[in-house]
Amino acid sequence: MTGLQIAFLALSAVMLFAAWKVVTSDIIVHAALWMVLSFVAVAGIFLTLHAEFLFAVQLLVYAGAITALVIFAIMLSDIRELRGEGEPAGAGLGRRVRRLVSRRLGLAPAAVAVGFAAVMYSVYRATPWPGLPPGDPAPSTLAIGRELFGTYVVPFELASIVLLVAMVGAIVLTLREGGREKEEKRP
Amino acid sequence: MIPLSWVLVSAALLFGLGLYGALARTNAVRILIAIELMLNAVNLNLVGFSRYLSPHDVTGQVFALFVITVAAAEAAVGLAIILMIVRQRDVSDVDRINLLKW
Amino acid sequence: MPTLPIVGEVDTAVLVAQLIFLLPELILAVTGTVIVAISPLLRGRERPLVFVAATGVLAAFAGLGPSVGGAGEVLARMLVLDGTSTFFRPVFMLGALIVIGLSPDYLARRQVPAGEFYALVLFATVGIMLMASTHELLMLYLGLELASISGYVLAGMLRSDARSQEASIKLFLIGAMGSAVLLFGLSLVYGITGSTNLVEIGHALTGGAAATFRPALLAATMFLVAGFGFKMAAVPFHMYVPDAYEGAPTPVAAFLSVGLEGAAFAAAIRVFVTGLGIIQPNWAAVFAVLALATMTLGNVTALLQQNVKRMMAYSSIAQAGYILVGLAVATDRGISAMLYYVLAYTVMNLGAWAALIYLSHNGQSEELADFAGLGRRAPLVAWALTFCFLSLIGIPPTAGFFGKFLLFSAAVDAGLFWLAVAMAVNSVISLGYYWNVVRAMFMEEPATEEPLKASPVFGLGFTLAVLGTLLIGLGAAPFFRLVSAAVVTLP
Amino acid sequence: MTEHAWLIVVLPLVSWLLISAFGRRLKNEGDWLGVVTIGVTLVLSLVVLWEVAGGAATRVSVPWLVMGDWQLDMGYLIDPLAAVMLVVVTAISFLVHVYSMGYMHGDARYRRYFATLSFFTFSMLGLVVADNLILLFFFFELVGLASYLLIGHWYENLGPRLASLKAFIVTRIGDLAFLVGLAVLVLATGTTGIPELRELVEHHQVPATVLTLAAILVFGGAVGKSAQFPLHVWLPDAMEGPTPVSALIHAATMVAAGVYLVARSFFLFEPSATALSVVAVIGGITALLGATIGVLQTDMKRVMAYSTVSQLGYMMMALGVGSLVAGMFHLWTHAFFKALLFLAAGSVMHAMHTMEMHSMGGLYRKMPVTAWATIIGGLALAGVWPLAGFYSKEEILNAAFYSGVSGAGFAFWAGVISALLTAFYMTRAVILVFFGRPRDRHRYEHAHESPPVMTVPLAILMVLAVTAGWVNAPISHHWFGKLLGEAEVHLAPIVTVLAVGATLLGVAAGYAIYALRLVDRRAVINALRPVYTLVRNKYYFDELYNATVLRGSLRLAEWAAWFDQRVIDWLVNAVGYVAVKLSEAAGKFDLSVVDGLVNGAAAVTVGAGRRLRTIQTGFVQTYILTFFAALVVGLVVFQLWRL
Repeated sequence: MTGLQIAFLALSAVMLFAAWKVVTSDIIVHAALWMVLSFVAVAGIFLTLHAEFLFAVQLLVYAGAITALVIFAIMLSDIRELRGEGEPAGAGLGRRVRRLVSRRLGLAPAAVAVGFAAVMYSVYRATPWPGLPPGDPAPSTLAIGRELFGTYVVPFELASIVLLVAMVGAIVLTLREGGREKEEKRP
Repeated sequence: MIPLSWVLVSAALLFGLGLYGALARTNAVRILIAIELMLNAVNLNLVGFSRYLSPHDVTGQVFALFVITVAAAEAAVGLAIILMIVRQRDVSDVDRINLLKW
Repeated sequence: MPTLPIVGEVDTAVLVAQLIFLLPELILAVTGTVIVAISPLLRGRERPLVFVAATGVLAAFAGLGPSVGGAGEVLARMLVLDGTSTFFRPVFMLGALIVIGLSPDYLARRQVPAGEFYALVLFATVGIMLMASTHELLMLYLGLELASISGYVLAGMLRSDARSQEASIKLFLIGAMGSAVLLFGLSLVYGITGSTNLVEIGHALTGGAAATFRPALLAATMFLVAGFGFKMAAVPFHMYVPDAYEGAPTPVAAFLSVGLEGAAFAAAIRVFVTGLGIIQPNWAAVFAVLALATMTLGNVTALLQQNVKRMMAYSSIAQAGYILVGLAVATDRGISAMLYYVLAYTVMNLGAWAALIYLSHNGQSEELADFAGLGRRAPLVAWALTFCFLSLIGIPPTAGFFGKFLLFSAAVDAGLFWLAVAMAVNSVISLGYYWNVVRAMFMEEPATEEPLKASPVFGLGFTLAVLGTLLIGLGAAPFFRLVSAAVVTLP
Repeated sequence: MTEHAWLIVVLPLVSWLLISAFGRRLKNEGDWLGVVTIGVTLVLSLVVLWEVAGGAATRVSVPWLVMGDWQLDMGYLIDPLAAVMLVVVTAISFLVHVYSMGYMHGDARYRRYFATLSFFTFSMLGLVVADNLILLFFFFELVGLASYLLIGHWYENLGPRLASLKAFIVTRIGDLAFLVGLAVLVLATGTTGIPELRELVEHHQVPATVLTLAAILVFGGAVGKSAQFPLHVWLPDAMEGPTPVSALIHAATMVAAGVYLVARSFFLFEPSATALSVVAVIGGITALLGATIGVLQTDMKRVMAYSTVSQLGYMMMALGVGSLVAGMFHLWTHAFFKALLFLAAGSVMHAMHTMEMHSMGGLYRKMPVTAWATIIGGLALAGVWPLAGFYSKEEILNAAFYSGVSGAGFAFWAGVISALLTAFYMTRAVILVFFGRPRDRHRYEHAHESPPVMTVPLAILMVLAVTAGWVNAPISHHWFGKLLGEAEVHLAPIVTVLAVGATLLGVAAGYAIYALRLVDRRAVINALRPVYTLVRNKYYFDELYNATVLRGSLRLAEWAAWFDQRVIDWLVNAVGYVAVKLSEAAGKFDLSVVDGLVNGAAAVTVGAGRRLRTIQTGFVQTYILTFFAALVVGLVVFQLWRL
């Protein structure tokens, strides 16, 4: 087993564990923090796959920006969840069991999720995936830059419209009541 | 070298976890986080394939880049929607948002 | 610095020259941006923006000029000019134009920020137009997201209305999930074929990849079916649709039901027929099952609705079921019938929604009781709505009749006899709930005799939809030629 | 003229558009426009018939819709069959138009009525001349739509509303069969042109089984439109429409469309003994069914309605036993005397404002023209020599007598018995309404003869009801039959004896019971109590359909709702629900109570009975769960498929 493989497995384990904690932790802020760890691990995996540029983007956008957004939203939203009151409480093992079978954390979600993973695993097992192609991977940053402003310049511009829409949307939805409306009613 | 199937399987597991999170938790912010996990799984797929198709092919990485961009936009809109609801109804649990049914 | 082999090096000059083919989308996007920029300056006097938006769409129609007759992939293979895109781009613009015309009264009454509304409709239109005119998965995804994100925001635009909020969050959560599933499928397709261009994907698959990677390919296909099924409102991926349409502002629901659904069908044609044509038996079978489930469940459930807006949501599910027959058949005739039906559906469905918008901006809700006596209070609207319903049921000589007839005969032709019969039976079922509304309009006493009002712009939009339903039906011949030319053939 | 026959179809269309658009500004709301237009088409139709009788025939077909290798033509085919039908439709429609000017005078939607009448005529004429089955189907649907509008003309009342919907839906069920039959034909032959199909069938290019299947399915369409058993239930209810409309529907348009469809596609039936038998037997059953129910109706219009059902059965029977001529001939004669009967009934309605025969009586003195119209129409219907009905009925019975089709024997006896019953109930109706002592003094005092605009059409129809049969009698050398291509006529004396005997017996029985009161009505009813109840309740068909079809579809919907709500929710909640229940049994409040309250309130708002119609839970997560469950199931199925 090479060092790269070990690194991959370790990162993968961290990523999945963090994701598990994201789903199961009772306090939503904890979940958000676990999410950061999961994203960082994903970034690490990108590095093992020689995607340095994406590594950086993943850290900046996901682990940075999106996390900040999420935490921001949590702070602005449900105070009860911060204290862990949003989910059914209990103690010890009993709490865990209860949570697994409570109204929404039912068996059906688990069954669907496990079913999904199992099917995908069998699919991947049954598919003869190619090995690593010969040749050293080129540094990807330059190549991505060229592609982005060459072949993919139209999608690049399109993405900017998507961001514009998101901005307009976020503003229009969260503009405080009484801001614009009141102004409109003023003679 | 890392076998491609390792990448794919861990991506599938991550997707599955995200799926479980989306189904099992009722808080809208958590569902959003779970969706982000799923998108990360997709990115793992894309980057992994990109690496294994050809040493020079970066299409998958470019695709992943766009997925990240869109995910950020989506998260912004999603959080704005959640915020809007929380402000006016003081709930963020989706199982309490069910005026519309039948 | 070592010289690096760059994949897909493009000539900038060519790229710039080819931007002319993107003119309609550019005009729409620029119009949207301008509206966003100037609407804060108008301070509540946003009504004139409807003319800006409509002018933008009309200019975009004109901008189609250079693209007409063009063939092949342009703009570094990001845009494809062929019959299908020539067909769909104006259809979607027509839909957007009608929606814009129907909206101003509603927006004013319900205090929806009009500037943002028009801008988002225009942006979403850019998205759905690009979805229908690209072979590039990345463009497809971006177009879809552009339309979807605009849709999430649009649905929530009645900010203080709990139902609108709910529609928005449901649309968002499930939509984001649908996108994730679609993306997962796209990533697998990319991994299997090494390309994100549908033509290349088709070549790679016929070149042996389909056999080698069959398990993964089948899984990817299922992901794509689910992802597109979600956007098409196909059962069982439909469950968000009634809630989202009922809660969303009515013009938005109208737009989503024709724009997003239509674009999903357009994109699905490209992905499945051009890209995954080699495993046609597999996906066609799934679509056949989905078609049956979708039309039956949509119609049967619509029978029970008391809220007409919700009924229309189920009706659009049912209509999606009919359209799916085209994919289930997947012959040239099936696909062209499907295209024709999407066109017919756009106008007739918008015509039906227009009546709902009309009631709504007159301060009424959309319960069945609100339709009582509409035949007396607003005879023109009532008759137009009846006509659109006849079309949705499939009574000649409306557009809907020819659409159903074409799908029906395509299914028969392909040997899917059971599906054809199911379609016919379903059209009889649908009679029940449409008739409910017609009966209320003409045969029940109105609560008040007070006549209802509408602005001329609304009248124009409505007329466009109803005339379209009539013309596309009666003068079907040129439209038939159009869709025959637009067919994407199976390899 | 024949080559310009399209004018006949287009004129009513123009009239419809003009009345709809400008009627408000025209004199008398444009009624004269409709009358004049239909009058012109009547003249044109007569010219066409004249020319066709002289050997002219034409077919014009132009490509209409072309899509790839597929093409739909639009064209018209004028042959003797179409020419005869054109005359029937335009003549009846013209008289109904004239009569309506009096009958509908002062109606709130007078203009709409005349516009729709034009539209109805247009649809029917289009159907008649259509040269391919798809176009024919197209007009078939339009006829249904138009009759829906007309039956529901007085939509303020519940009766017309329900009746119009019933007509629309029931006939659409038949249309469904027709459509599927069309699909079979297209699949097997690749064409829908009537002459082309005939060519193919005559050259044995179509497999026999396909032909039988297609014929039976097409017949399904006719069963719906022509109110044949078991889809006859809509026709009597269609009485709720204005009486002139009933006359039009019963005589020349709606119900004739089904018979005409079978006649038009008769070449499909001819080679198939099975298809013919089906038609003959269904026709026989319908004839008996209509006649028996007609005997016990007390509403004058309903008597007429069931007599139409019965007579339509006759026509189908005639076609089923292989005689196109007999069927069309009866359609022809029936059109005149049935229109006469309905318009006369309308005249009575106009005077009495009721249709209940037990509150009439003695009207002969007040309304002699109407009385004579009913008497002549009744005699023609009963088949008394030398009135129209005699010739066509005799022709049918002869055809059945000589036919080799299995089921023809049944059809023959059904025909004879129906003849007896028909004579009986017509005698009964005439006596109850026009003779004896007035039973409702008040109404009787106010009764008066109708204005000339109504009585003149009656007079014209009276003449036609007497003479219409002569076109296929020895006196005209069987002109009608020869026109439609019948070689020679066999007439068995025994058949004539039986038919005349049955008719006379019927009349005599009716006269004995209702005029001379030789037999006590009650005694007969008591003796036959079970049969009486069964027939009085119209064999419980409506109840049967309510219990099965209506209930069934409601069940289906409820089941879908139940599935969505229960099963899916159950999947999510199953275990959790138990846990919640257990934990909260000791808790402060029971979630289910809250749930119950919320649901209860909702149930109240949407009305009782909607409880089970809850389609979706409203919970996002159940939606997501369904989505992914379907995805996973799909993935598994796909992978299994691969193996």
